[in-house]
Amino acid sequence: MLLSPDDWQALLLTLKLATTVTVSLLLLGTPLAWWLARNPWKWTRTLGALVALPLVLPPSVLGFYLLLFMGPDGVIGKLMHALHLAALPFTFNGLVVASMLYSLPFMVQPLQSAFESLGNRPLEVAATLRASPLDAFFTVALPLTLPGFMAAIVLTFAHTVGEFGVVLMIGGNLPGITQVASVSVFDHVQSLEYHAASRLAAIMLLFSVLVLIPVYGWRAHREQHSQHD
Amino acid sequence: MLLSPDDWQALLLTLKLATTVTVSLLLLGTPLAWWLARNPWKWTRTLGALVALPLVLPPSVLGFYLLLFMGPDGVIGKLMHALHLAALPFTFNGLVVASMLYSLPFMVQPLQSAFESLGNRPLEVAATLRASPLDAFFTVALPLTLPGFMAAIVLTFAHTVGEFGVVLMIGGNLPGITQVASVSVFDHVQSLEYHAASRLAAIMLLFSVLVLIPVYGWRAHREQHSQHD
Amino acid sequence: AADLKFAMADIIQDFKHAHPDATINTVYGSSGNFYTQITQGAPYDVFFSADVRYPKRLEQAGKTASPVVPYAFGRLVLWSNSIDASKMTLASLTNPAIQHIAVANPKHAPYGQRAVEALHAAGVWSQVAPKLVYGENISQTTEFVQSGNAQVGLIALSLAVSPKLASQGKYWLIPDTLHSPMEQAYVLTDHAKGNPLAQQFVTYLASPAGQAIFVKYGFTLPDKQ
Amino acid sequence: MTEHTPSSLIEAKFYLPRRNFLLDVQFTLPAHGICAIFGASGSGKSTLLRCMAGLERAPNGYCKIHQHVWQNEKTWLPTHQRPIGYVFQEASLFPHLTVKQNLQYGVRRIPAPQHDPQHDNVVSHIIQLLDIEHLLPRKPQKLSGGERQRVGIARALVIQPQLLLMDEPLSALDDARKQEILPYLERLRDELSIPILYVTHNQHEVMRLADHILLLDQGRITLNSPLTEALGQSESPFSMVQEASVLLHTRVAQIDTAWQLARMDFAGGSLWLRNENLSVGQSVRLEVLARDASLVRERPQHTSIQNILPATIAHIGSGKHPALALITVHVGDTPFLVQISRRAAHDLQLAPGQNWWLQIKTAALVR
Amino acid sequence: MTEHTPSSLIEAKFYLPRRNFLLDVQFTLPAHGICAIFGASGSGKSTLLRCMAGLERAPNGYCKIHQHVWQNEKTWLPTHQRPIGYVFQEASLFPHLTVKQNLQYGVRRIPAPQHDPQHDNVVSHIIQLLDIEHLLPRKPQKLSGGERQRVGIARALVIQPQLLLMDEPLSALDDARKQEILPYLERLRDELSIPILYVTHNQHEVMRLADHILLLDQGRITLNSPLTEALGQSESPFSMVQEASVLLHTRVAQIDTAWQLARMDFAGGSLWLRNENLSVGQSVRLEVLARDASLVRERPQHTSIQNILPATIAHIGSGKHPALALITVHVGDTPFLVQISRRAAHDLQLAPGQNWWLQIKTAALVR
Ligand SMILES: Nc1ncnc2c1ncn2[C@@H]1O[C@H](COP(=O)(O)OP(=O)(O)OP(=O)(O)O)[C@@H](O)[C@H]1O
Ligand SMILES: Nc1ncnc2c1ncn2[C@@H]1O[C@H](COP(=O)(O)OP(=O)(O)OP(=O)(O)O)[C@@H](O)[C@H]1O
Ligand SMILES: [Mg+2]
Ligand SMILES: [Mg+2]
Repeated sequence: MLLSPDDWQALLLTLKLATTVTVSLLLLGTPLAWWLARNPWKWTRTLGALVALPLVLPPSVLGFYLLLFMGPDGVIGKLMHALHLAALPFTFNGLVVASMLYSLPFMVQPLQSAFESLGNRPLEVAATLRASPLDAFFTVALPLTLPGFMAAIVLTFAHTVGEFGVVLMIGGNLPGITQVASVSVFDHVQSLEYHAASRLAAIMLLFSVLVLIPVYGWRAHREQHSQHD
Repeated sequence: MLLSPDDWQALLLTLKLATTVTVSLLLLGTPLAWWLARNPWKWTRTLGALVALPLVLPPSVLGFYLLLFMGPDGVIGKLMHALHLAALPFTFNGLVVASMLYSLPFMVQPLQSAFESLGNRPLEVAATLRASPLDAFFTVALPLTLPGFMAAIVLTFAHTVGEFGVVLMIGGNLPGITQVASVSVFDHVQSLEYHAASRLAAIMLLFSVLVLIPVYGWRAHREQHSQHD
Repeated sequence: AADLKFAMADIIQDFKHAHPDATINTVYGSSGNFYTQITQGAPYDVFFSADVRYPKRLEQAGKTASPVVPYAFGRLVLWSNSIDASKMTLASLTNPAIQHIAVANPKHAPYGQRAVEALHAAGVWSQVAPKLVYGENISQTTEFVQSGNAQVGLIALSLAVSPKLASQGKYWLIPDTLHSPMEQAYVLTDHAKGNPLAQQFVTYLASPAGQAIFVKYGFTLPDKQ
Repeated sequence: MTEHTPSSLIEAKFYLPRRNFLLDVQFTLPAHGICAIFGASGSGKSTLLRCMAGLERAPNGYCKIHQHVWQNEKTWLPTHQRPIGYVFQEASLFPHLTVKQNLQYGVRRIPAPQHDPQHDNVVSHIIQLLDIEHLLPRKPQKLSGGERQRVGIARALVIQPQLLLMDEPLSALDDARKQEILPYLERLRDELSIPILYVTHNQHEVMRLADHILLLDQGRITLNSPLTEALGQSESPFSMVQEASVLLHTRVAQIDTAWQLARMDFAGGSLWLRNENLSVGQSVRLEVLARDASLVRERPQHTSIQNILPATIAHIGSGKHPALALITVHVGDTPFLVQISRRAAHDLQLAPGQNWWLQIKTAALVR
Repeated sequence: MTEHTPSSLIEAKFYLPRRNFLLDVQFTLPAHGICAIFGASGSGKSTLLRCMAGLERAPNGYCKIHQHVWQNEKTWLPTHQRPIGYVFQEASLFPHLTVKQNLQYGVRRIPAPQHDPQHDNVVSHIIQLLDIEHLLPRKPQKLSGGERQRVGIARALVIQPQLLLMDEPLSALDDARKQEILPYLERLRDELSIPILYVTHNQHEVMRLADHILLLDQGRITLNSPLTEALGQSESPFSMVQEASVLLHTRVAQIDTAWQLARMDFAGGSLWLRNENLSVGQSVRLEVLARDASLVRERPQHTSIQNILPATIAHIGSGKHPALALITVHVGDTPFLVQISRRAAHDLQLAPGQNWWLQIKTAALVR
């Protein structure tokens, strides 16, 4: 085997995390981006810039603040407790929540810009053909903004795979639970185990390519859609 | 003063770095995104996914590899030496190069998707009105893909401000040269100086808002452009 | 090394008293990073590490301008800001009320490695292992405890006695018989060649005034070992 | 299909201010047949159609079709719940779907109870009629302008709407294609009794298709009347914008197969017309342009003009151009308009009550 | 402005295969006046125009205007270097610019040597003519369909191109607006001697504007000839797709101000026409539709028809419909076409050589 069992475990965990975060953000970010792009109030779109603010903080610092908020004395921690939910720090769910917050702009910004360029006409046509707004979203707006979705998915997925500052703080580096591959590579480098680090890094790249290329292949397949006469 | 002189220095350095990186990436990423979006070869667009790959590596690991490449024994280091150029590691220029590599996808992906949705017609019209391709790019394509540019600029700027793993590795945390605000906040947190960390973080957020909102205000001003009849 | 941060701040202050013109910049971070950076020509003059192995590796790589000099031994404590740690022992960590115990990453942080050794030696490893959460370094380990997410942490004595933490919580010193000695060392790098200030600084460290500061922050001096 | 009882009406009222424009209309139309919406560029035709479709929300508006309220103070039926078909002024096909998928898009979404078992036939008939079969697998960006518009029309028709809103559907088409599609629209009107609101700026299309006319001028309705009436009044707003003509409701009385001619009877006489798939007994509307009619005192013996009818001058009016006079004559009870030069009217000393022969060239009658 | 010597030609050759279509044309046209490109939907009209503009790159193609080679084996002039104006089939205004900025876009880019000092007047004249002054500050998405097209036309005109390519520019406009713009296009043609390639499917526009006609059918040229010739041949491909008519080149000989009539002389006779800003001596082209002409043996005395000319039957042909005959008659040397029913031709025993009276209604003559 090229990698230690721990590294394999970390890799699988990474894929699980990145997939969970990307899918969750797709579900959450799409309506948000839609609202930001199409709300008639002139400054709504500017609000969109605010979702990018968490990015401005260094990951581990953001992680630290999240740890405070999610801890037993933090707002979120108390809320979770009041709702009889498990505490988030040092759990996979905590990682998901933290990564979502940090990767949110990578999902929202490209989608927002794609939705802004869409225009009303396609949706109007869909409505005259009996499509409800939701139906029209899926059958018209989504295919027509596919390049934007691809950009959003690629950025979110790749960023979640590579991010480890926030993850480290919230996750506590627990093997099999919160120790993702990015942390493992980092640990290898810190321990001066350069060979192990390079192998894991190479395999992370490979996996990411394997995940991203099919997404893109699908897009290439439909490339002509985005061309106008 | 709210901040120590060192922190102010770091903040200014951050703004300088983020601005330099954003502007350089705008110059570099725009033609790249244009080529990726509009090259007729079907799979070119898929190549676009590859620019996202550096993201997959944890920042400090990427920084580690960059350091090896740029160091005296690395490929780039030797090349720079052969060209009688100053070595990159532990210099501001080194930071710029490293941050550009790491933030490239945030510039390229949103632009690529915006260019893909543009269509040929506006450029054809411009050509019939005597606009050379470059002229048409600036006077037609750019204004029509403004939402994409905004997304790209916001993501790139915010990410460069917040990123510190790569920066720490390549820059070496030299005050006034490579010690940017994100590293300072990190240092404060590491030194358990939470008040100083929070103050600096808050001011970073504020500065970023001040930088990003005007960009967006401009966009809100022109919002009606992206609407079609 | 983050455990040195507070002691070093005092030392530099004193040193500057003696050398008013000297400018000294300190950079704190992980030994692994510094090792890589110094091998790639980073402009650092003196490299302090909580783990003597990193300066030694640097010496092997031929990037040093002096022998590796041990300056202190670090000590490990149990620390908490929510429970009275001074009344605890390692055995109390098995208490079910304690859900998370913060330690530094044993893969590369010396405090983490010694913490694991101590837990083994105390015979509580198998019970507490599932409760461990790993900070990347000793600062993060402390943050886990400070934020209340871990009830107790195994951190550096130098941090526990520092002005930042002394008022926040109490500690119990883990007997140094439970782990191998944590030898800390420094080395002058290639870059220090031709920089007399670097030599002056390390000379000051060995002076009684310098040594007193180490002691104040809970370090054991090499000759006391 | 809804019966067209007199109560089958389209009632609407919209007030929609825009920066440089105000749509302010209130009207009641019969909810059957074709209503032409006619007016200059920028007069608000498209905006009115958009209000009907629910694409534009005019507050305090009102819209009721066949007793179904689509909009009033309390109700707002969103566009996708209105059983309409809409042909946009620009074809607006979905660029990500093939022509076939564009057509299927609406068909798939027809509510089940409205689904007609014969629907597949209808669809393939429409496809054939608009000659788009060979385009089905293509993407819209690979079509010519006229092809796109044909697909746009087909897409609105295949969903079998209860109200068809068409915004200049034929203006991108060549005459031959127009002539091919017009009969189908007539059939839609006659057989399916779908009411159609039809925006056009082509007078021929109005004459050919419309039962009713709504004239718009700067966002206001200047005329709302059955077409026949609008044509009768020589001073109505419609006569001011169109070429003078009358509309005859005729019946095919005889077919001369040798010469491919048909005799069309109307109240007061009959006209010969070239036979184009007519059958005896069929009702046909004929437009007779005033400029195609002429008057002569004595019936000419050897003339190529086949239709010469005895007529009584009823009224002498003026035409749109100062050189022209517009004479109303009666053939039996049926009025005709004759456009002649004022000089001729003067030279011939025309006066109401005189009897003249009305000449109409066979060939000038176009269905 | 370029002289139109006989050598002023547009020569082109394009071969452009597409999945379901092949454009395969080679032609030489006079580089002055208006050349109508006529053909059914999908016949390749827009594609041909795009090749001329350099928007479509047909390999091994050839394109030369006024001795300037735009495309051959070695040369390829990109679109923005071709001195053309292009009106797209869909107006295609820049959505991010106001109407005014859309107009200025091209003006700003006119190469300095081509800049005409009187240009500002030209621009404001064009703006006035197309009645878009009040639209100048608006964004295109706030315009109606017809308004957009008018701006699109203006945008192509204001850059004073040396070749104007117009793709169905008027089809979105109402008749009144068309009538207003047509004279301007005529003036462009006559005064500026800009050659215009004009895609249309409206026969009236062809008659009114074109000097030359290019007929396209499924990507191939089926006719390339001066319009007058194309109309003369009753069996030419053009007569198969259009309504039979003749084009007369006339001169205003007399104006009757009392009756607002004008006498138009042509070789062999004269016709009365209503006077619309005509002045004596002016050359005017008249289209006389075959369906507006009739024949009568004896000259009628009291008739509203003002134009009755002695004519000799030259040829008896058949019309497009089996009920119709198409008679060629000569008035002096000028041929006219008369469309009558075959039954009338038979009943009247028409034969070449006979002398009849040709009747043409004044009012039926439209410029
Ligand atoms: N981009 C394209 N790719 C493939 N085929 C195309 C493309 N554009 C047009 N076609 C096809 O080429 C043929 C000619 O198209 P063109 O647009 O030149 O027709 P046209 O004569 O302008 O018709 P219309 O009067 O309807 O505008 C049509 O059959 C059309 O479907
Ligand atoms: N979205 C809009 N915002 C503001 N004004 C508009 C908008 N759309 C159209 N208008 C204006 O409203 C008026 C009516 O437009 P509308 O499209 O209804 O005209 P129309 O009768 O359909 O004309 P056409 O025959 O040219 O299509 C026009 O003056 C137009 O400029
Ligand atoms: Mg309209
Ligand atoms: Mg076309």
